[in-house]
Amino acid sequence: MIGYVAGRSWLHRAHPYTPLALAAAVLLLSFAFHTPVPVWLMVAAALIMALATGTIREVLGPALLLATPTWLVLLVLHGLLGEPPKAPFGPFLLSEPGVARALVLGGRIGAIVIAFLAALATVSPARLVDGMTARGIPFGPIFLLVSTLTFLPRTRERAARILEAQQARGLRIGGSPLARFRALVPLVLPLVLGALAEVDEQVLALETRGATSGVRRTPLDPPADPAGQRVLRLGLVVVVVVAWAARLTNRI
Amino acid sequence: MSVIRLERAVFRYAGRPEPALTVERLDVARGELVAVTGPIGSGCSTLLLVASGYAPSITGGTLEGERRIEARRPALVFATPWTQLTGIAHTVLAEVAFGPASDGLPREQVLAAAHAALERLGAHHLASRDPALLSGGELQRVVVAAALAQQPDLLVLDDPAAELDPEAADRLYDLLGDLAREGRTVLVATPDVARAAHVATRALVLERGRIVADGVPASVLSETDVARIARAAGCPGPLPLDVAALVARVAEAG
Amino acid sequence: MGFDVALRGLHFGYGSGPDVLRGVSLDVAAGQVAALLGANGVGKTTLTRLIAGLLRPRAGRISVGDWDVATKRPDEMARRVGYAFQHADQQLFARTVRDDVAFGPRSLGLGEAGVAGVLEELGLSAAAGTHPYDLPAPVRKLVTLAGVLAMDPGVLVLDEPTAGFDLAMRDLVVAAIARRAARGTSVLVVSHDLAFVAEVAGRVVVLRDGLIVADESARRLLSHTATLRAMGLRPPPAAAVGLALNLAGEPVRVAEVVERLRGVRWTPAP
Amino acid sequence: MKLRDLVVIRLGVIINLVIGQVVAALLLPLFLDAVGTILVAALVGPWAAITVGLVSQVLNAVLSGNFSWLPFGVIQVIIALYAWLAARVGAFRRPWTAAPAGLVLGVIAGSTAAPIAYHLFGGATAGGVMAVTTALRAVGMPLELAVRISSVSTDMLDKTVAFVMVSLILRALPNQLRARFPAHA
Repeated sequence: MIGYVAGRSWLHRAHPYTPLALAAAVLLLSFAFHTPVPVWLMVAAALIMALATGTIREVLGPALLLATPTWLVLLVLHGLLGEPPKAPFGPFLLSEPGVARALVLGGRIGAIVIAFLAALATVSPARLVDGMTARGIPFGPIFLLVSTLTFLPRTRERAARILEAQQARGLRIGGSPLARFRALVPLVLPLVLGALAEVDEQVLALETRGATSGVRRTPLDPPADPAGQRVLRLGLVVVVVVAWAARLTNRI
Repeated sequence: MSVIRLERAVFRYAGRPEPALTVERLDVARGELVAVTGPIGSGCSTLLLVASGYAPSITGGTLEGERRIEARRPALVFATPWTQLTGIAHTVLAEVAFGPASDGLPREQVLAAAHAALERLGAHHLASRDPALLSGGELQRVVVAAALAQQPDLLVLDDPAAELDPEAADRLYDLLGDLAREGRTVLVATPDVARAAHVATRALVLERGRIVADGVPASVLSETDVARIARAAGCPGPLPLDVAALVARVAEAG
Repeated sequence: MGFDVALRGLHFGYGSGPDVLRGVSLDVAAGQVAALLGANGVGKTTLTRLIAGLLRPRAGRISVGDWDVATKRPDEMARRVGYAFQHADQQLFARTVRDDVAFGPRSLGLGEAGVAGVLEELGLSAAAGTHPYDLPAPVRKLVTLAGVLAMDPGVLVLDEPTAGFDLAMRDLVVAAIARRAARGTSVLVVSHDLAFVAEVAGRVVVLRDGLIVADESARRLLSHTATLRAMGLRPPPAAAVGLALNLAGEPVRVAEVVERLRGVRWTPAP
Repeated sequence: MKLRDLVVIRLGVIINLVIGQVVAALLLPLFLDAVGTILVAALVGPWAAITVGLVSQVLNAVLSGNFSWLPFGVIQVIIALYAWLAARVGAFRRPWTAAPAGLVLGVIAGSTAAPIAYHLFGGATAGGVMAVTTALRAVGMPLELAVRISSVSTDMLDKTVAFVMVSLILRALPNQLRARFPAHA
């Protein structure tokens, strides 16, 4: 995860929905196209987006880390082991339809990964919460998407503490496969039971602070959403709908 | 005019047949600071939840008898501050502002309430920090500030100093005294009898889910180190609870 | 039976961060009870985790008896070092208190002969068949201490063992530690609770800025108001009574003060 | 949706996301990334469990950066519904009834995942599955079958262990907690 990277680009200053809409459009269009050229145009679009946000350096490394293993497997599965006709490529014989398919599949993954990493790098979680709150999104969805992520580090820390605590009680981490399966019990059960035991306190804390007040929550610093960006997002919806209509009617 | 009134109240948790709390009668008036004490497991926490109206509505279980609470949304603070974060705030300021923001107050009022609450806890320097990265002690102060930001008439705290170092714990209890003097009603349960006794206007002692003593702290409390010394050294009751009180009772050194 | 614990020139830091401990040397002899004090975040818990073999030092050496901690896995260390975590109630998982307390001895192949005795000692016999999560959090914490004691370790390392406890529960912990120290167990406790420290420890070690800045008898340090104030602490109640009444011999424990107050005449309550 | 359900759903998602850390520490060939979904299905019900599954899928994408796996969210829905039905017929009461129920889910989930993995990703998905697929393809098996076999076999072990874990968790619930989940009691 690269997460938010502070910056001053246009997309950093945009309403948080805008970069997310761009990334979503790249995802939906990538799945709509099924030939190499338009798919790799999507990769180019994602790269331009990353360049525009000024986070290309932070994005490209993790993107390659995610995509490269997949690309290699695609090359082996479809290129080397693919259907004939095959053509020589250096010392290898590569399947022609297989390579075309690998380019489509690999391009999709590249485009999606780059676009979303760039979007995540430009959307500050705090602004996203304020943006959603200002839009009147209810507490539930915001809570599930955001509070889960903020609770994660503490829970990971707790899992690590439990691992240490059980080792300090003589539990060996290692040994035979059976022993390792059995060790799941003293490691997983305390994590789950401890979390369940805290549910009531968490509910009380939210309830007493008005999470269910039913009133529209006041955003502390609502991001501006100029008309131009709303038009842009609407335009993206139209493009995606048109592309999928064309795809489903076999026109592309 | 009482803020809390319980009469013949019996509370049971789901899955446990025996009552966790049985109260013949309890009246708590506006501006009282009540220390709720007793051996661990004697029902202090349960009393707090019943007296603030959140048991059984949130905790499950059943309540029989009469209960009247004259307070708008009582605030709660527990010993485990990490369970009390909303998780949707990325700064301490936003965390503390959650309560007033949930009421839909205008932005300026929300921020003013949050800043004022942090100020009272001496936690203003934490305002722009990420709550997920605070230490237990810092978090505890933030959670109390979040409760105060709602400007509650009734504040209920369960061992609120568990994560604090001794100095910060002293300051928290002094703050509770101030809040009561401002006319807020405060209930605090704690095993730290000495600190609670120091600021409370009234103390309840519970045993096995029943109130066995109710009065001014000096007359009903006896489970502090100083009181133990006095008792063992033959001091007649009511026992002094802190060092100054003990010194005042020594007529003549042996 | 117990082991001498020796720390020599310990340096430790997390990740690539700066040293949290910057050259700590400390000996706790078998049968000795030492308390480790210091402000929040000063590295007390880090130090205890190093002794239990859960962290590895950047430099320096830790030995427990004839064992070099660096050569042992954490589960091997459990045979000699009983380590009670601060938020220990997060490690419970069995369906009864008795079963959870037996987990450590069972893992070490020690059998469960000691379990009932430890439960009795900590006042948990009546709760032995209860589910740990049906008990209040402080009692759960006492259960985890029982789990450590049931492994009968020669070294006890306890991180805030009495936080959230009432006086009666604190008494149980004090008595359990004293009994083991008398049998030769070496004990290191980290605690903010100076009344507990006074009752249990003979020696107090103060950690600041990654170094040991004081290492004195508990009696001296706990009745020295100025030193304690510098750490944001106050003398514990018994020591404070001793100071306020100018009692001889710097008493710091309840029993010591009571002894010196024998013969005092009391005024009736106002 | 009630506040309490939201908090339990968050708990389920967090278990889904964190348990991999424990599995990795033990070097086990498992994901166990649906234990939270299965648990919430048994404790609360199908809607809550489906929400756990879908939110987990989205947050997994956010955390890993790999949003291309979002289509696998449909598997989470199947797991949630199946686990709810399994709980209704009492499959979690004993570990040895939970194990076969989990095995069957592994077949169903693996068979559903296979066409997604084949059509959308050409067989190139997660690490372990991908390795098995490549090996089978290399010995001459048709790709579609290779994807199916690798997908089903990994899921069978994974879901069997996940169901046994949930059964053990439910058996270990203290009375007071058990009473707070009427769907389970």
